[in-house]
Amino acid sequence: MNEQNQRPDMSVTIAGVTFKNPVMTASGTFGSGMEYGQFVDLNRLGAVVTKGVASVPWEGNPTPRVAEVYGGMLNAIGLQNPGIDVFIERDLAFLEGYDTKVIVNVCGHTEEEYLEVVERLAGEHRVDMLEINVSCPNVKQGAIAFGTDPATLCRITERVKRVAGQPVIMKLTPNVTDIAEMARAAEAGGADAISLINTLTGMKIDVETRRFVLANRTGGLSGPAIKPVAVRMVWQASQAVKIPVIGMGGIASAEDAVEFMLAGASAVAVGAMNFHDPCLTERVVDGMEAYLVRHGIPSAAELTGAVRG
Amino acid sequence: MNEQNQRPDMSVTIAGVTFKNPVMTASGTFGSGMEYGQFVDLNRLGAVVTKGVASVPWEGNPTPRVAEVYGGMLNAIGLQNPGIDVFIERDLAFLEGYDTKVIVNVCGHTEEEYLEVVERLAGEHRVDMLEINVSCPNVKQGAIAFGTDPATLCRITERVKRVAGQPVIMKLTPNVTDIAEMARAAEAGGADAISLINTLTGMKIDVETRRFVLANRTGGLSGPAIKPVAVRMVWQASQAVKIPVIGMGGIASAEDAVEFMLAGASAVAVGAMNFHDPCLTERVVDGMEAYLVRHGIPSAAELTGAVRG
Amino acid sequence: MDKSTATVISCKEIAESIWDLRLRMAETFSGEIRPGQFVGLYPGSAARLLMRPISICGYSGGGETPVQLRLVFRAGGAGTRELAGAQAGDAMDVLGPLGNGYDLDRLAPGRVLLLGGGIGIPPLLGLTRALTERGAQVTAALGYRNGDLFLKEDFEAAGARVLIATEDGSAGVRGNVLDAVRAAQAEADVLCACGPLPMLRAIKAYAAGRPCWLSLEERMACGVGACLGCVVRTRDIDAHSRVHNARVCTEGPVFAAEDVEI
Amino acid sequence: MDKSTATVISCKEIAESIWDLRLRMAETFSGEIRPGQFVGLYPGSAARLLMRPISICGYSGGGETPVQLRLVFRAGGAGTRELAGAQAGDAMDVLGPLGNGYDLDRLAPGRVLLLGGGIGIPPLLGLTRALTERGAQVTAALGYRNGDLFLKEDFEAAGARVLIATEDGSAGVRGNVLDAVRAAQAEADVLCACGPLPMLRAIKAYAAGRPCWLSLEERMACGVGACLGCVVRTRDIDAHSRVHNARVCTEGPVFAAEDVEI
Ligand SMILES: Cc1cc2nc3c(=O)[nH]c(=O)nc-3n(C[C@H](O)[C@H](O)[C@H](O)COP(=O)(O)OP(=O)(O)OC[C@H]3O[C@@H](n4cnc5c(N)ncnc54)[C@H](O)[C@@H]3O)c2cc1C
Ligand SMILES: Cc1cc2nc3c(=O)[nH]c(=O)nc-3n(C[C@H](O)[C@H](O)[C@H](O)COP(=O)(O)OP(=O)(O)OC[C@H]3O[C@@H](n4cnc5c(N)ncnc54)[C@H](O)[C@@H]3O)c2cc1C
Ligand SMILES: Cc1cc2nc3c(=O)[nH]c(=O)nc-3n(C[C@H](O)[C@H](O)[C@H](O)COP(=O)(O)O)c2cc1C
Ligand SMILES: Cc1cc2nc3c(=O)[nH]c(=O)nc-3n(C[C@H](O)[C@H](O)[C@H](O)COP(=O)(O)O)c2cc1C
Ligand code: FES
Ligand code: FES
Repeated sequence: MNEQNQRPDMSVTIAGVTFKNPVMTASGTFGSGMEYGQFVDLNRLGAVVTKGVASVPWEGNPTPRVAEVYGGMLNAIGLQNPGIDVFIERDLAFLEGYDTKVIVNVCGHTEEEYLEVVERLAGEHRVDMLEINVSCPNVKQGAIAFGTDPATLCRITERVKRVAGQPVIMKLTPNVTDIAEMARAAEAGGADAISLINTLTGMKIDVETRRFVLANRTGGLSGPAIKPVAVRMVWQASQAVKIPVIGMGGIASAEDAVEFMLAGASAVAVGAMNFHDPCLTERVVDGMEAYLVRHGIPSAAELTGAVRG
Repeated sequence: MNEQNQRPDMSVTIAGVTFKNPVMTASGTFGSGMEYGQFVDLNRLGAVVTKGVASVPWEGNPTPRVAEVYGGMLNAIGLQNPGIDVFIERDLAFLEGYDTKVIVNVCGHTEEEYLEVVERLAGEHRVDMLEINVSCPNVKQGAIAFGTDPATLCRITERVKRVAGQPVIMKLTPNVTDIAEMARAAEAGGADAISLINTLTGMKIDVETRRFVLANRTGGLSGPAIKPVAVRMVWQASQAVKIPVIGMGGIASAEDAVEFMLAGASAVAVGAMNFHDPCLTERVVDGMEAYLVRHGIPSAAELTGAVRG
Repeated sequence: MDKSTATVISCKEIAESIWDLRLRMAETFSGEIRPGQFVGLYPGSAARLLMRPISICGYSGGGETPVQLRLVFRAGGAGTRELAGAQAGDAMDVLGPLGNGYDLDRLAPGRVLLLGGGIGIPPLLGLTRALTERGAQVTAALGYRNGDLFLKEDFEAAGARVLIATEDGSAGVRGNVLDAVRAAQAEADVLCACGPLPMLRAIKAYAAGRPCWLSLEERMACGVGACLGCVVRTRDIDAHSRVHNARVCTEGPVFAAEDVEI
Repeated sequence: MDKSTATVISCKEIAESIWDLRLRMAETFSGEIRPGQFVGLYPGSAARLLMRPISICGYSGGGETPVQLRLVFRAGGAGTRELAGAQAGDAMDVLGPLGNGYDLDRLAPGRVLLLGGGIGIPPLLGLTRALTERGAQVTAALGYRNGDLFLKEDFEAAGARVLIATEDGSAGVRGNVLDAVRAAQAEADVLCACGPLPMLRAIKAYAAGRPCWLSLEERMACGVGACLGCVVRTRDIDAHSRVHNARVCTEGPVFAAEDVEI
């Protein structure tokens, strides 16, 4: 058949933005792309999603900030970042050189801080979308409340949308009773898309020293260990809303990425497993294309929600 | 030192019931002990916690009911059980022959069904404690609401306590925004203890067939993959209440069991990893004793909450 | 029954993706072994914690001499592919023997028709041996995808009359095992079958009242009857579960065809 | 820098729990290798996904001939114990070379005092070689727990004057490296130290204004500067992070003592 000899169409479109393929980087696991540029050709990725950036530089948490756990890791970086000015001057300028979409992940201690960053980015042509991290478990002053209360989530979404110059993705935390309700709240607030999952809150205690392994005591769990929870939530969220869903949580292979697409994601992000295999993002792109060819599926977009009863 | 030459005191007391050691079996992973009697000496366990039992026999879910995932498994057994009559006649009679505590796990579709089972067991001297499973993610008709709404949880706890002949453990689901709030609700309702975590809701999709792997679509995630979430929740819950906490979720070794105790548990339960190593419970007992000896700690009870800042 | 660590004697690919694994069992691997029983093989990867149920294809030893098992399996998914990588001398964790196995007294002597499809073929080999030893007249109808007729000679050596069906017609009758049985007009007093579900359904219908034993597969977690993961729907209320569900790992994997709703 | 698959040449225990691993690197393991740099070794277990940072103790080859690395590490936790089980011929995934390493031009020639404590000793061996080759006068003060003086002869062979301190006094001076340095009245223009934090703090104080370089350890996830897991508090605002934090894996692991708050 002629169609099967053609290369599948890997592109996907989310909120009017067309990505050359559905494979993105998960915020905070890929810097601004710079550090992984030596391992993968950034031009081959659907998007680079940057580390969360705030209005001013943040120190983050004391160390130890990371811990290994069975099939994954805990992190309590505490959103260290150089602040929006340096980010624009340096990181955004670096990404200027690449033919990939740029999604900037935004964090803040207060709603005003979020809005400040979003406003500053409004005129930046190099920014294709914004991802609002309302779900970081390591920020104590309020951010966790944004992510777990539907009314607050809806309100901050509305406020962000009012000042945003780019389409807005609300990034949801999995540490909630009802993810569908949170997805609907983001949609009601006008979000153009949602992404999930952020990390599950976890803890590790060293039984020899009888101390918390992380200085912050709790940290965010990520990696293959969380994939079944993430797939379930992506499925529930995508059933609950009409806006597109970007799925992530433990992706370690092209097959994992396909699983998220089948569950309802329009695109996917590779996170902690970049640390295990720094070339993973590119391998996922290649593997997903090979999957489409093997199954005679003409386009990646057709995978979205294609799981059968 | 003389103390260190003595064998440590492994016993723990919860709600007036003294267990010879803190190692229990997690409900649903050990039948009624019968099936594992060939692998471990049941007399060596702190308690056998039985598979959930309802007022009448339940068929459970269609198959496939189990799926393997990275570092764990999903189950959607759907609480198949032979009903309380057969349970008393057969399973309880079997346990009569053993010198271990018996905790009966109770399930129901409605509050009345729970109460019926609890009442039937009130006069059974072989039952040392009840564990009320208000958290099974596979029962759709209401049970999940018990487990995720504090007011409902408090009310069912009160009602169970009114008819119970034995101390009552409320078993909490991890699929909530605020585990501390749920722990407090159980305590407010008069629970003698709480146990956690039950399984995290997850999903697996077979990318080759593009179908849900479980007939029930979603299932409960258990095994080492969930341990960091479980330890965190045990810590948060034990900080929030004064009643004892029984910890579980991914225990695969004596060190894991100790980690739960340090986080705040007064006892622990071994679940899915029994399937990986049918002798695990006994190994955990031995390993925990060896740990106490190695660290010169005179009693297991001293581990509870002994993590240092 | 126990979980014990066996030693790999050999592991060879005998047809495409079909592996023949020989194990020397630990002394603690004990209990009577019956054809139709299975073992649980644990892949070594820490990502894969559940055992893979694999039927006992052949066995020897016992008593004084260590038990040796022959297991023939398809390396399909990640776990079985990992198991297929076993090298002579490697350690392998094994749970078993598991399940009920065939009740030989109800089968032999007499004319027994064994029907195996694909990876359902291996378990019938041990059964063939046991039956011919007991004077039964065994016809083994074996259904393959193509001309790669693994274990065929073993069945002949064990004393069975062998009928072959292949999907692509490259050997024997083109079609399935029942096509081969009909072509040969093979007669039987009792049937035993192992293979994919559609084949088992067809055989159940074909048996038409004759005693017919089916070896079933289901996803398993514990393998010992504790988790209730592996049930099959039963006609009657099951004595253990008290519902219309029997555990494949414990009450099975061998069931009387009329007892199960498949 | 790359993640590539090396081949194990040998892995031997040279002192209690101290292993000497030799690797033949893949061709893609490229880039200048400098003393003080490290690599990330990935344990094979699927339960352990993060690399173990291990300093380069020695290296050879490059250009036409394949690079060989010598890594000496303590098998303490589960991951390093797993790595210690490597057999000749095994494949091992390695990320690197990572980190900045020592700036040799700022050290040699001159009188360089190297101070290594415990498992902080191995990284100084490669440095010793590089420095003596450049005409520096190297004194290596090595602190051990007991008389099990691993690598001591290698330092001597590399041209260092070796001072020994042991905690139990079974060899050299009883005490720590600084006790040995004081006892020998060793003089130096510049100091380089690697070892536990309390030792590094003491050395920073002892250096008293002389140039002093410290090799730091911190928990790492990515090893390449992306995750911000491995930071150390800095005196000044860091050029990359724009806060008082520098990444040990990228700006380090070698820092000027006065630049870091330890
Ligand atoms: C009683 C019994 C006897 C069996 N005997 C044989 C045999 O002799 N030779 C043979 O090749 N196969 C046999 N099977 C099937 C064999 O167990 C599966 O092919 C194998 O478990 C698949 O594992 P995997 O690692 O390839 O697949 P994965 O996809 O990695 O498996 C994931 C999970 O699903 C389970 N699973 C997948 N397919 C099956 C299946 N068909 N049946 C049960 N569990 C499954 C696995 O055990 C594992 O827990 C038997 C199954 C049962 C229940
Ligand atoms: C730049 C650098 C160079 C190093 N060089 C050497 C060396 O040459 N020889 C040597 O023996 N050790 C060295 N270490 C320490 C070594 O990395 C740890 O001992 C090792 O990672 C512990 O792993 P594990 O599997 O034994 O412990 P586990 O407890 O299983 O480790 C769990 C996690 O914690 C991390 N971790 C535990 N201890 C440390 C530590 N001290 N530093 C950093 N991460 C840790 C592990 O990498 C892993 O991610 C170095 C560390 C760093 C940062
Ligand atoms: C080290 C680390 C840092 C992270 N930083 C951020 C962040 O700044 N903003 C954010 O929205 N998510 C952050 N995350 C969450 C990831 O983007 C992702 O949602 C999560 O890790 C689940 O995906 P994974 O399992 O593939 O890692 C971080 C995760 C890790 C591991
Ligand atoms: C197969 C299976 C069946 C279970 N059945 C029950 C049950 O009947 N009642 C209950 O309260 N919990 C049940 N659970 C949950 C466990 O008791 C335990 O809370 C959970 O699995 C986490 O522990 P683990 O990770 O050690 O398995 C079941 C778990 C599994 C794996
Ligand atoms: S596999 Fe657990 S009951 Fe059969
Ligand atoms: S380990 Fe990730 S920044 Fe250093």
